[in-house]
Amino acid sequence: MAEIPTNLTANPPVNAEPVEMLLNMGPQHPSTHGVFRMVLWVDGEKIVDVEPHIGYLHRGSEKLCEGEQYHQVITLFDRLDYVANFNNELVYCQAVEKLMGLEVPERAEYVRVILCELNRIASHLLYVGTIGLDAGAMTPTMFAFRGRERIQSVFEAVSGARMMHNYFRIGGIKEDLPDNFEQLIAELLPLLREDVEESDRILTFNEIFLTRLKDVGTISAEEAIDFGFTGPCLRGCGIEYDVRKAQPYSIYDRFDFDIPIGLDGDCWDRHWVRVREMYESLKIIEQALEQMPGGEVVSSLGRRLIRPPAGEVYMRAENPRGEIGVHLISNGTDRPYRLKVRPPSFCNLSAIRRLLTDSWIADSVVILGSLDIVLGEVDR
Amino acid sequence: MQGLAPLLAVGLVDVIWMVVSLLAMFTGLSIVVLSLVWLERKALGRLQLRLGPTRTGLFGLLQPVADAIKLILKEDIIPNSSDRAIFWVAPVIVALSAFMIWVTIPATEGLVLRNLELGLFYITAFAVIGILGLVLAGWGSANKYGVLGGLRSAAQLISYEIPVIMVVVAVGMLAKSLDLRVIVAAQEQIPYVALLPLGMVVFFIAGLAEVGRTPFDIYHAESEVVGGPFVEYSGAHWSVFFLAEYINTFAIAALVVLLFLGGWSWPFDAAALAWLPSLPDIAWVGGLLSVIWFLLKVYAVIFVVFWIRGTFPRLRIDQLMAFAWKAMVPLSFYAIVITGVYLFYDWPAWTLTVMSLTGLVVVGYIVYRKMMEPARRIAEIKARQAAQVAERRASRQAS
Amino acid sequence: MVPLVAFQVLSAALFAIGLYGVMARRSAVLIVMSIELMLNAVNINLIAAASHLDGMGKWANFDGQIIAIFIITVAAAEVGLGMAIILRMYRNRSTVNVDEINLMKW
Amino acid sequence: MAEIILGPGNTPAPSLLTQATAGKVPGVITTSSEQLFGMARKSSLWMLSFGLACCAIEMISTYMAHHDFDRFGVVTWPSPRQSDVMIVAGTVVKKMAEPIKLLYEQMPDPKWVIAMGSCATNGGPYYRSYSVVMGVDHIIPVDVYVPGCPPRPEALLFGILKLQEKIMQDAKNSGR
Amino acid sequence: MLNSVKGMMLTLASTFQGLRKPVTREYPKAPTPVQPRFMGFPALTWDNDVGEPFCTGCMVCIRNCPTQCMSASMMDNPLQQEGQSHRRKIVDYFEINLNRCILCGICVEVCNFDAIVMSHEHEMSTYERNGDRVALPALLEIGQKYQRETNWIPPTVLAKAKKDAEDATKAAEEAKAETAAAVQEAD
Amino acid sequence: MSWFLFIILAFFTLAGGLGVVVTRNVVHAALFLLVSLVAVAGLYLILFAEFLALVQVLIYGGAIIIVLLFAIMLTRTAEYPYISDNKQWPLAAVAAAAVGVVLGAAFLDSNIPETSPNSPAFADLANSLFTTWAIPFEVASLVLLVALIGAIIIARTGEDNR
Amino acid sequence: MPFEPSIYASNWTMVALSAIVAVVAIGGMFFANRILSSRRPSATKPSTYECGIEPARFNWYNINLRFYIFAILFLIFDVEAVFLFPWAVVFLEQRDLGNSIPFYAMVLFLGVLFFAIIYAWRKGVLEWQK
Amino acid sequence: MAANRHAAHGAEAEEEQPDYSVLTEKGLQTLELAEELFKDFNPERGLLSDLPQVTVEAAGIADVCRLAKSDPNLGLKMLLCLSCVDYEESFQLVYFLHSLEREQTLVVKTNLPYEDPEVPSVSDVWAAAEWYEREARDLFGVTFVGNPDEAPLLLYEGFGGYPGRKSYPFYEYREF
Ligand code: SF4
Ligand code: SF4
Ligand code: SF4
Repeated sequence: MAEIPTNLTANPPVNAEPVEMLLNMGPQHPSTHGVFRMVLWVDGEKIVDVEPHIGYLHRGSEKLCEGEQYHQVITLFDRLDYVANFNNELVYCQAVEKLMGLEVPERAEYVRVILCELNRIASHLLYVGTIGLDAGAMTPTMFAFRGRERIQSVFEAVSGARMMHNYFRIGGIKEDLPDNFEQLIAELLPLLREDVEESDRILTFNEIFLTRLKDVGTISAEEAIDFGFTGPCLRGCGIEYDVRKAQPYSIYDRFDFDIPIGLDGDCWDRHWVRVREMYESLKIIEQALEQMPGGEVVSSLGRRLIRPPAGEVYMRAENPRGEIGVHLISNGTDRPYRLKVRPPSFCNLSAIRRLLTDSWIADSVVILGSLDIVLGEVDR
Repeated sequence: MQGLAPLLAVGLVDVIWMVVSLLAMFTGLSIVVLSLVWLERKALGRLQLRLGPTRTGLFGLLQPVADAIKLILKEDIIPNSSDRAIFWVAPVIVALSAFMIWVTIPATEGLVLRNLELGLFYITAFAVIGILGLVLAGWGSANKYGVLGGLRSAAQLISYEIPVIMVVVAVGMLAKSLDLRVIVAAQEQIPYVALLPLGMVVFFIAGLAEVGRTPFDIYHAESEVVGGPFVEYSGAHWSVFFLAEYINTFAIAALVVLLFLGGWSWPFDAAALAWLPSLPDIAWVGGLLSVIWFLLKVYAVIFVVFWIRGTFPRLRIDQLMAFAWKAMVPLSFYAIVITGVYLFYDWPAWTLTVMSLTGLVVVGYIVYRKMMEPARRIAEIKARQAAQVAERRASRQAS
Repeated sequence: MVPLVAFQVLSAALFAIGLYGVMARRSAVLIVMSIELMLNAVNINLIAAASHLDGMGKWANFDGQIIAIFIITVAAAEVGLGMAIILRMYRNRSTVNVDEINLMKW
Repeated sequence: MAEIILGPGNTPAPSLLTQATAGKVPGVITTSSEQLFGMARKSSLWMLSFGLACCAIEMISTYMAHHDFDRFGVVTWPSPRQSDVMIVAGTVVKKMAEPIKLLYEQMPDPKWVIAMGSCATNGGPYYRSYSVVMGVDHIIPVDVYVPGCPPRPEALLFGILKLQEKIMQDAKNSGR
Repeated sequence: MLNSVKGMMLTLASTFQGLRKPVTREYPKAPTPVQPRFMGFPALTWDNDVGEPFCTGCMVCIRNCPTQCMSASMMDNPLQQEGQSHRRKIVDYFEINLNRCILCGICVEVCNFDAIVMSHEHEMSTYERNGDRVALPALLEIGQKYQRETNWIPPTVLAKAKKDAEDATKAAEEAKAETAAAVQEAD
Repeated sequence: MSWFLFIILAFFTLAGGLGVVVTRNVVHAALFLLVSLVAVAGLYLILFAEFLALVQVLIYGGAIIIVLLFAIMLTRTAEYPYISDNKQWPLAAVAAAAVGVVLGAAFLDSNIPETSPNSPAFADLANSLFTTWAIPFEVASLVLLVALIGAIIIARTGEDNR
Repeated sequence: MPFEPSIYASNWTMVALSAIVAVVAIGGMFFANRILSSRRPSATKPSTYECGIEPARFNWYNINLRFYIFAILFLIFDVEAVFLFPWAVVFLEQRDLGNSIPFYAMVLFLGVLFFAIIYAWRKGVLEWQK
Repeated sequence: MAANRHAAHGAEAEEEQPDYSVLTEKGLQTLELAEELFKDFNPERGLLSDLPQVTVEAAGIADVCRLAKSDPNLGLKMLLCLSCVDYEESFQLVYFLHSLEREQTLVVKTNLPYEDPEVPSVSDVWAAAEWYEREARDLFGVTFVGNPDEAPLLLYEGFGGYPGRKSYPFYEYREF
């Protein structure tokens, strides 16, 4: 057998690189958080390269906003980052208010802050649930959603909807809090704290969870800034940047709260920052409830058609996922001329290639989970 | 009297009896599987503060039945890129191995199909065949997730097979037999869990991995490889895998009970039962009681399995393999060595317990340290956080 | 009953099949499989002998079985090593085709 | 981009047995067996885990402890091969239309589709968008439309009940 | 290990809790009560005093709806000619495609006649794409149900009453203050 | 009865073996090998060598086939579906047939006095294995060790080359 | 236990039958599925599932060599188990006969194999890092 | 409309100077620094509500950004947002740069012609820019010379037109 001469040119090249496999994850994949899609080049269990694909939820919101009146745009903003609806409404309303130079009644500001912080908790609870699922644990999800459900029922009592509230108005809020709000929130807060604590206890320091997340998906602070990270993802890298503190909007300068930060910028740090943030949000809510004044909640604007003066404005706020920015251009008509949103998860997600390369296939899932993206906002 | 005769000794009537008993076994196992499915969903439900199935039959008891019927009624798709023969054969191999080991697993003294002298060896030998089925399933469906899952399953299952075999050997040494009935009988006095807790822990953990349950369910992890080797299977084929998985879970639980928890032996002897209103002194009553006792133990073990499933996230493949080869295999070696030494030098029983507990604690501590090692920075983070807070407070007070 | 010679003939046939495989196949993996067939033929022979023949001299009647165990052990080692070599070959040459492997150039 | 197929929803195709015995076996037997099958089908609706947009969050809520889809026997499976129901929860974007169609195709028969939310029903708030499919029924046949934006979990549960009714109705009809 | 054990204890505790008191609400048997403000699908209200809808068909809501899911037309009100009603125009035809409605509540906000409410109806699954195109009679029916269930009082009436009451209290206070002043003066 | 069993098992053994050497799909070849080996285990059973039968299933059916499958997956190339025999296959067939015939004839011709099949007790076998055969037993461990080390070295250097 | 041919025969017949019965039962299930299931074949239905995307080129997946080394390890230890099982049953018997060779032989054997693990460990093949 | 042109064409149409007093001291400083730094690129100062703004030539945008990022005084290490505005006669790209240390944002604007808008890519300055640029290319048809990825980001291959532009119509919804 051995004496048969071989014509090597007819054969595959010597030392041919073993071909990598192309693995497609998404748009329908249980752990791509909606319809994100990534194409992984894997070698064995290692990821060699990643090609992210977004746009499977590109609904053209920015364009649609140009066709809606100012008060109708709020409904579209509700649906951008559909886990943090109040926060989205807030930043939009503030942008228009800034454009119009409108003062918001004190009480309305407090109501807004309380609801936004509740929504932040709800959003982080969803995150805890999904990271649990991604890492393979089901029960934390259930615990987390128990808390979410409680928050949502308070939302329902306040705004009439569980998710798409359309409650904030330009210059105030739609109507005052319901009469039993105090009682509701007094019931809610201890339960919520318990839910947060339980989902924290079962997950954060669990050994397996820790080994899965620690030192995975590490990104340095410089790179994170380069990619435009904001929110918990940036704070996980040890940079203390929070719009609520850095450029306080609304009435955030009146509260005493800390900005949790991580150290290494890995998945676990991001997780930890979020978990701590929930406690901080609870703190803010408690303070806000204490300080809340009475009075009107709708500004003098009333039900008039909103026609801001021509001009341009950029408003930013801290969403659960990071800094959201609204670049609003008005030409004096009743519809925005151009509305551009700076979605936090868009920037956070754009680093996915850098984060995933050279990690395990199994890590891709937790890394993606720890970025906590919401596709509605990424794709708009 | 050796020679041709014995092979002819199995007459037609015997064969028919055997077939009947095997069919009974099959039915029994199917019912067990249904009960397990129900139990799993209910237990997980309660664990997660919800109800689990309630609307199909009383307490949702018919839920697994409905699932089973529906699966049979489901279209069975064979993907056209798959290797048809392998795609067909794989579930059969898995189910075959799952079913065949039950030939020799006794439910009580008399309730066993055939008692093999080499029982434990037989079980290990046929359990290995099942691994093949999973690899072939992944391979045959020619799906990337499937291949990935198949490979993961192979790597995982073969790695955890070693500790299982070793611990089984250790138990065989203690009982001086590979016959499961003898092993149970040897535990009349003390169940082996008291002698060899190490063995029980290793066997249970490796057993979890063998049946691919959380935290070792990486080969069919939904969030990663969307079902792994089973991704392309539908309808009846898929339900065969499902069946096999649950039969295997049950088998592992049963083996834990048989090897370490004293099987069907009661913790108290017959005299303790004397207070009962004069039990009819018939053999089958005692048998029935011991079967019930056995089943109770098995279901308790299975509940622990579900409980673990409800608590833990899953590991990553490299961590899993490292755990198998760096913790489980050395531990199982250690189990054999200490058992051997204990038996050979006739040391008192408690020495074995102490030795095995020592091993367990040492390795457990090392693993704990290793796993918590990345958390070393957590304290640092907290300190940094506190410093920052203090600083901010100070600056605020200053201003 | 089945006489010894039946097993022996069977083993001869299996051996021949394995031999054919070794000679005719081009894929190294398949050659290893064929070698396994040949080893099995030998084992059949050994065990049949152990079972049909009484012990002779210092040989106990089950020594055939013990030798078979050792053969299986060696076969396992052989597969492990052989496959490793084949893999190495594949990594270098991108083929497992023995005809195309010029060992001299390796 | 998507051609319009307006289907009457999905009805299970008759099995070989029903085809073979059509008319030969008393209707009572076929009807009752079909009803049994219908009952099994309706109480074991496994769902393709698949969420598109905001509605998906409410769908997940429906799975969770407060509403507990598991009570109805609804569980999720990640692969279409093992699922019976596809809940299209969210906005169907043109880019996503092809994958949805393919996933639907890959589900084994009998299968059902629930369009959850106004987006999946007819475009909802995005009815003027250039990139949204105005209703998932442009691509695949839909059995039950659950209105709302997003529908409350109760509304989705109600949709499941409606689907169960439909399955039983189909079973009755096919037995005849 | 330690934290794992803690986690297992937590789940065990929750098992017992789950056995005793699961958080699940058994939907068809015991549906979750909706909050009073809950915004279900919009419906039209019925003026019980006069026996006609509040809606005049003025199309304000239709123009403001972000999804354009409503349509309506108005007609002269026959009852007004009979002198029973103060509305000169009344709705003739009204349709909402509830499948499209996104429950935003803008229509309610902009309506000047208290004619439209967000009812508590939310379970409206259908088998057809346009199965929830609801026309006037059905809308009124839903609205009436809502009115019955919540003892609905038109918000303007409510606001007016509130204002009146406030005025009254203010007047009373003033009067009181005056009397007090008078008393003081008298002192 | 035992002839019947023997014929069935022999059939599977040979058919599996033939499958291994003629099939074009390597994975199918592995499956055929599995069939053949399990049938051989059956043959051991009718020879009363139950321990050996189980060893056969454990080692061959389980471990070796898995290793083979792994190797196949590691080396799967585009050529596999078209894998063919080399050109001298008729020659090989003739040679193999000749060897088979000669061996068979030799066996048929031999005249060893045989007893009826008997079985050693498992314990006897075990005792003998660890007393009489203790040295080969130790050597076996060394063989295994060497195989492992060799495999690791070979496979790892192969990896470094990439 | 003395060798009892009839028990032996019935034991292994049972084992063989169990395989046959299992295959038949599974086959019956497949058959029932075949005739009872509702089928609606279509051209795209059997296409390979890949998260809703048409499967991309399928270069055969070359698995990591790690997997292979684990397979070898498994093979070696499996073979070892073959020796362990008989030993487990008899070494005490031999000790009682005054022969401690089996015990020490096995200790040596285990030692050698444990060395194998240590070797693999030191070589880093258990680490999975590239 | 007039207002837009006003904003778009900056100083030429500008009648009254914006009121720089809304800027904080830091903001004013930033503005001056930036003007100084970008003096090769015809900077025009301006104001975006309360943020300092500099308008530069399109061709120099990449260099401007590089300068802005590397300059230790400005330290604008972060690209917050890149938005593209269609003024129907021209496009305007608005870069929001942010410095974390100084907690100060600077807006850099550049105008592009409506026909064949082309601008150097800043994706090698900030990694974040890559996706923003691809998005702007998808929606507005602006070409970014040097952006490594050619594939559409939000839209799919074969989508006709640039939906972000004002000239792209809304979808005409028809109920069916
Ligand atoms: S129907 Fe509403 S909630 Fe549902 S996906 Fe559409 S916009 Fe989101
Ligand atoms: S509901 Fe109100 S706004 Fe709408 S048409 Fe009727 S009266 Fe006008
Ligand atoms: S609630 Fe909103 S979407 Fe629904 S009809 Fe009223 S305005 Fe239209």
